[in-house]
Amino acid sequence: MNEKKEPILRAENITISFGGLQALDGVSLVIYPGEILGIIGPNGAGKTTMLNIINGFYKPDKGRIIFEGRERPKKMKPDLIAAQGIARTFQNLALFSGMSALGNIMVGRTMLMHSNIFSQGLYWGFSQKEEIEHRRAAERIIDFLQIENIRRTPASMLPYGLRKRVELARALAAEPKLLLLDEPMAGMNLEEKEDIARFILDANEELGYTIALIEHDMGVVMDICDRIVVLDFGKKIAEGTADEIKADPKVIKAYLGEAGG
Amino acid sequence: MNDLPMTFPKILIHNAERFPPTKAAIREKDYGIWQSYSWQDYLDQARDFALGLAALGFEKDDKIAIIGDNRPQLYWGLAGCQCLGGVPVPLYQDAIHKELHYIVNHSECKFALAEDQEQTDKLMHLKDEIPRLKYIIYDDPRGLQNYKKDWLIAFTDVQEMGRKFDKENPDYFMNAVNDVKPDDMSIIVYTSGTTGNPKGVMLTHRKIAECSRGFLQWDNLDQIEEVMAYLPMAWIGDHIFSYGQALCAGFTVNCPESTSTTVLDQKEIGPTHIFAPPRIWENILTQIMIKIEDSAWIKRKAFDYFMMVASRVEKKRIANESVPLIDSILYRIGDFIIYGPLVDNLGMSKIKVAYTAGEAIGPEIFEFYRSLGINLKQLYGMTESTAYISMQKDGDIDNESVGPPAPGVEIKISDNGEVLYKSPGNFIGYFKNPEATAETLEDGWLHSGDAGYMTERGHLKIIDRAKDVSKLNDGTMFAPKYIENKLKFSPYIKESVAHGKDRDYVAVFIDIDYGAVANWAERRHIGFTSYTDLAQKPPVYELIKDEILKVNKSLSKDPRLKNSQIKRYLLFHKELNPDDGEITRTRKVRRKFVAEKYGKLIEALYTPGQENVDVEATFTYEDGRTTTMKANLKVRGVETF
Amino acid sequence: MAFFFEVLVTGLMVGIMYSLVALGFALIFKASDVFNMAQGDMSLLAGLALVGFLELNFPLWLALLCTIAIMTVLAYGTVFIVLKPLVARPPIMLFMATFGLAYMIQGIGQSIWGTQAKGLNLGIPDIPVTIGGLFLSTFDLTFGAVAGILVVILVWFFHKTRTGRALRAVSDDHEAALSVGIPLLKAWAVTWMIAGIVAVVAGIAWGTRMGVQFSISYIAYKALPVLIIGGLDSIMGVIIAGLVVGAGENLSEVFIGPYVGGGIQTFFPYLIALLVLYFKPYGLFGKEIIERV
Amino acid sequence: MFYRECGNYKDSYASDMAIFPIPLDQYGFIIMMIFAFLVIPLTASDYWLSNIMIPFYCFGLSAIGLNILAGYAGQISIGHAAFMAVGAYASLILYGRYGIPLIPSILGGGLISSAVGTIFGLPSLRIKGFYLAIATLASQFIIQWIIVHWQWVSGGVFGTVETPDMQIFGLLINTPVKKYFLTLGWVVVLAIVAKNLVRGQLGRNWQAIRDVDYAAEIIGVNLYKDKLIAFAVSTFYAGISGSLITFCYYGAANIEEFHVMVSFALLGMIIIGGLGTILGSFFGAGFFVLLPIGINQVLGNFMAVVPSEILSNLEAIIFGGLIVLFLIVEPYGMARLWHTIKDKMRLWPFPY
Repeated sequence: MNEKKEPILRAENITISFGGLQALDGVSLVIYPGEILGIIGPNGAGKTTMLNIINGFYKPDKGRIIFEGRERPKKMKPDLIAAQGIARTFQNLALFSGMSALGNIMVGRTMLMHSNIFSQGLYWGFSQKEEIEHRRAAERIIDFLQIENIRRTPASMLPYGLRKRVELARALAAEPKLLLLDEPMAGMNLEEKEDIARFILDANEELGYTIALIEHDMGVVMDICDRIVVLDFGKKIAEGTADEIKADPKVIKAYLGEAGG
Repeated sequence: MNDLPMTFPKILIHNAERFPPTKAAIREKDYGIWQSYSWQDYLDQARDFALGLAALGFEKDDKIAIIGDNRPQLYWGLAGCQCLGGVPVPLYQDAIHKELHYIVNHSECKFALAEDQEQTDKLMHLKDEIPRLKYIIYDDPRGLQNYKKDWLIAFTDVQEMGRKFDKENPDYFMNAVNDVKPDDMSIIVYTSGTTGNPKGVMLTHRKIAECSRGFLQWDNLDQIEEVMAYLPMAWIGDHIFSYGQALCAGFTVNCPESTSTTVLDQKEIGPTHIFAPPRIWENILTQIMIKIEDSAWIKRKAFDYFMMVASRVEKKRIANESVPLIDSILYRIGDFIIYGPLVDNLGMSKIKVAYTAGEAIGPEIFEFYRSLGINLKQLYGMTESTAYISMQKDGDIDNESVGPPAPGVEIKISDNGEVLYKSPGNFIGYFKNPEATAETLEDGWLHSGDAGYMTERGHLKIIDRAKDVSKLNDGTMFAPKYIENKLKFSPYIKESVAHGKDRDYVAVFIDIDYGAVANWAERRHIGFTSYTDLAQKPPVYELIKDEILKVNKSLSKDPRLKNSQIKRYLLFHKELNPDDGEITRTRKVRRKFVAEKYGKLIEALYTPGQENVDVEATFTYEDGRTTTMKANLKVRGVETF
Repeated sequence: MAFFFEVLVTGLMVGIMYSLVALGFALIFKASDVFNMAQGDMSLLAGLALVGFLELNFPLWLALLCTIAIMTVLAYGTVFIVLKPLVARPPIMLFMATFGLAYMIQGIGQSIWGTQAKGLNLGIPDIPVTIGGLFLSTFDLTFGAVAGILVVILVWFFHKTRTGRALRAVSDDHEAALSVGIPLLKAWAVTWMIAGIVAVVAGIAWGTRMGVQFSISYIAYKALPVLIIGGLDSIMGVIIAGLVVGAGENLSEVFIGPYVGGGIQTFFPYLIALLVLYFKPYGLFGKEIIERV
Repeated sequence: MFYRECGNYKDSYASDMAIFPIPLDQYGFIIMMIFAFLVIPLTASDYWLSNIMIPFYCFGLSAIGLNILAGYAGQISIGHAAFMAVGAYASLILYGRYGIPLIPSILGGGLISSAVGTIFGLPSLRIKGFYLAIATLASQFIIQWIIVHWQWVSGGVFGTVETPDMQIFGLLINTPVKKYFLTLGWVVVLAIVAKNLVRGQLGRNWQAIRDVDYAAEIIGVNLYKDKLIAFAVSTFYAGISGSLITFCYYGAANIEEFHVMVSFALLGMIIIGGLGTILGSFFGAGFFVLLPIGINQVLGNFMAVVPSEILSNLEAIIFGGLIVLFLIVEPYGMARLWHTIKDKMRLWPFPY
């Protein structure tokens, strides 16, 4: 059913290399609005690189990104790309450790806030009104992810699982049109994984977020993703629903190959 | 007094009229701050919900089951249903399927109001089994968006229907409210009962209003009070306290953000009035002890010393004797250094009056709180009497009694020592259970089932459940609850079951307090894997033995109880659990059940020389699944004095 | 034209000495990721100590030896007392710690040997000589030579000796070095000691030229731009940058200075550094760090 | 032990997000203000007012500026004294040479310093860490050189400009008490503004840049803009501070008072006081100003007059030693210690 919709993001023929290492080689993928897209593949397949290109942290050597029907200029800065509505979480946590969970989430809303420095310095009128309005929004996310009891806890003091959750909260706080999650469940136990999977599904179904995620846990990916893209050695080797992927001989080979050596 | 409204819908309307919109009727910590609702909001919310129910076909005398944590929406739902002359049936939120099934079926509920997905799921299972249950209404829509059923409706949607219904039938609401009479049934509270199926206690608007007002007058409480609503709505205590008293006085009820933040939330609010069962007071005490144990040496010593001073001062105060100057100076210092900050951290520094009710509290625990300067008092009441029988009066407190009869209450002691009473709150009867009603209510006198007597000061003293009090073989009186409560003063003991009826001596099962003992063990580098493992560690046995010795010492001082000192004990392999039927949801021990289930263990306690006993136990999970485990328990002796 | 070359060569001679100080920075940075703000003060301490020992009528060789001993104690003390507790902390904290260290070295050195400027005369004549038609100072030449030799020795040490290679291994990858059994802190201490010896030479060179006094610690500020132009972690880069800065500074002072009021050598190196950084954020020879997320 | 927080609930975000959400802290602040505005001017001697309180406030202000840049935004600067100099000279020129009223002149000094600071902040767009730290050192030397060599600025004699008499609406600011109030007024207002900035969106963005710059950028923080604003705000504070210290304490703008060692001292202050806190800036400044007096007092018991040589060396050793000690034991300085004590007091007698 998704095929009929216009994709929210279209990455065409993305190629990038780092010092001779071909990280991605002519990969194209599309993300449709409202779906959860899973990106899987063996280690070093270029999954994180793909996310880094989608949100502009890396600039591709070749290829182009079309977001909401407009081609992205070559040298667009990441914060402007974020402003277009792409948010993400990181594989190796990148929380602002000197701030509380709430502070982190409020940073997520930075693009939506507009009061100027003078107003902020006085903390008066528009600035205060804006702070309160965005605090309210941040609290909805806190409520959504059930992290009420840690909102004042410094991020550096949080246990791993909660850090991941706060990072998800920070990304959600930006109210992105496209949410990129880089291994949101890495290093979690089964229960925590179930929680996060639940939150991702809720974010998708209840709040209507479009999500692309990288995840190693096949079970989870198959369960929650509408479509799956498989990368291997910087190339896309398969794309389709969970069932199609499971049956794809190339995928099986890539995974068995990895397991075998 | 007579011109005061006597039905809760009227009281609510009265409140909305007499209080300004700036006065908070109910607050809930939500989204990080306290969201306040005025009495007008309370009324509007209840009214919209009521009319929504009407639109769905709710009629007078229909029952609605209410299940969930304390949330404004559930109180609004309760009030709304009463506006239509309906009868709410509050349920324990941790009840398992079997219990829910029984109550929802027995009470003939057509509607159910659930807090969230968890409770909705439970009710949805019932829906298939109980065809009478027509609609399930939920408050928190989280996770429910995929449950597309036309009989499953959101609270706000019901209210929306209500607003629409109101436009079409503008007079409906007031007509319905006027139709509700003071002597109409206002609620059915199911008592868990230590034996058999729960029984539905039917109470009326008048009874609840009169008892609530009686309480308020007793302690001069009024609209400025702040209370925390965190006890189960299905407990009569919460209904009187967070609903009856709140509406009658117009004071503010505060709902915590979540169960895990209750303590913090209480600290923020600083309630002026607390009503809690002994279990809560015991838990807080345990928490205090653990934390003090963890604190620096100097603080520990200061705590110990000043608690000693406080206890000395409190003994004088209770006896209405003057406190020696030096002690009163020391108490002031202690108040600044220890009691003041400690009470403040517990969120209890604004308390005018606190009650312990529902069960007997250990005298040591009671004294502990009073010595800190918290005005804790005992109250004796039952669901059948709208919790209104007797309570202590300021300036006339003692550890052991539950105070003089409340105004309008008559108490007499039957020939076999059972407490009988006539209270304005006496119930109309058990719902659909005339036999039980007849058994309990004779000529207007209610059988409490408790053994007790009136002291010289005119206070009622409760010894134990009448049927539990018995004698040892040597004729010594044996009151198990009394001994158990003494044991529970120890932070390491969570629950205990004393045995001794028709035996030579007293022996006990002990349920360790896992948190406190685990903390103790970690401090001593004792490794353990589970509750069972921890409970069976020899050092833990030694630890508990010391606690029992303290109890024996205290028992030895009372000539009547000297012989009921504890001789043997064993540490239980699991926590007593209402899901396993060993204790009730209000945490009263079901003695008969325990005696039957663990007969083998009891025998071991009374078999001289037996040091070990095997046990096989079934656990029940929340979802009703069960599992079996085996353990080998040690049995040990204790010295007596 | 000869004048130009005179200025150039003089500049290069000074530049070598800049390289020397900058080398002290680079060595420590390469080994421990610590940017040592106390490098200048180490030179000051060395100069003060040397003069102090000479004043006690120690023979030169003994005075030198004692000074080096002091620098060794300082190196070990710094590494095992100050840096050890900070090992896992962010580099910026270590940076700031060296800055506290600078204050301490300064205070202790001056407490012991006083704050007055003292002459240091090692008997090297400062007379102009003519070489190939250029007028040059023997003094500059001598120290240029000494510094040059020291630089060569250091490069040889780090590339050809076992210890040197081990030290480099530590700097390239702390964990790998640990896993092959090189004790991290010991390696750091050796590096700090070497940096201390470099500081001794720099202290002598500058002390002889302008007297041993507080302002010696400022030569560190001369070395800083050298360091960033060369790239913090490149030894060769630092040497080349030192020469470039020395020459550029001298040339600009002589040829541009008069037009703007003189004294531009105080900041001219920084201008070059800013310019370089604008185009090469990690210096001319520094390793670029690719960020991964 | 002293905290009683029971019953302090917040039913609006405005009260929850106030500067002092805990009542006792509010009272503490009020008491402090009464102390600063009434008790000190009434009781302190002229020596204390002019030689201790005024420099303490001025260095505190400067430290706030540096703390915003280094402690909050994570951009180390070792050229901060130079911006104090810019502020000092600029306001003197505005006031003395162009006859602009005093308050606007001081403000102008801050703004000009801010403009210069923003220019020197430009390298932060490309470089970070030590490279940036050294680049900021460039500002120190370049500004120093310009002030000394550009006769229009310095008047030509060793970079020294005398301050003329100070007047506000005809009121002559000539006594220590008046100067004290002039300084205090600026400091209180700017400290509150700083507190507001760091707890608002800008402050959060700065901390985000400090903690993980790439994540900040990817979540939508405009690194360039916010770093430059940090430089602008920070050097504005330095400028005002330089101007005040010149008008009210030194009495003449002298380039030697804004030496690179002062930049270092400022950095030391924020480390000892507490990186990333406004309060800590004052702790650090107070410590720095009081240290020589403290040493004097202690040594004064043993010798009649403490030689300035010993004094300055001992000062350096203690100052340096404390920087190292704090970094090892409490990297977030006295302010963190203060908070730890406060938290202990709030939880007393419980440990957690």
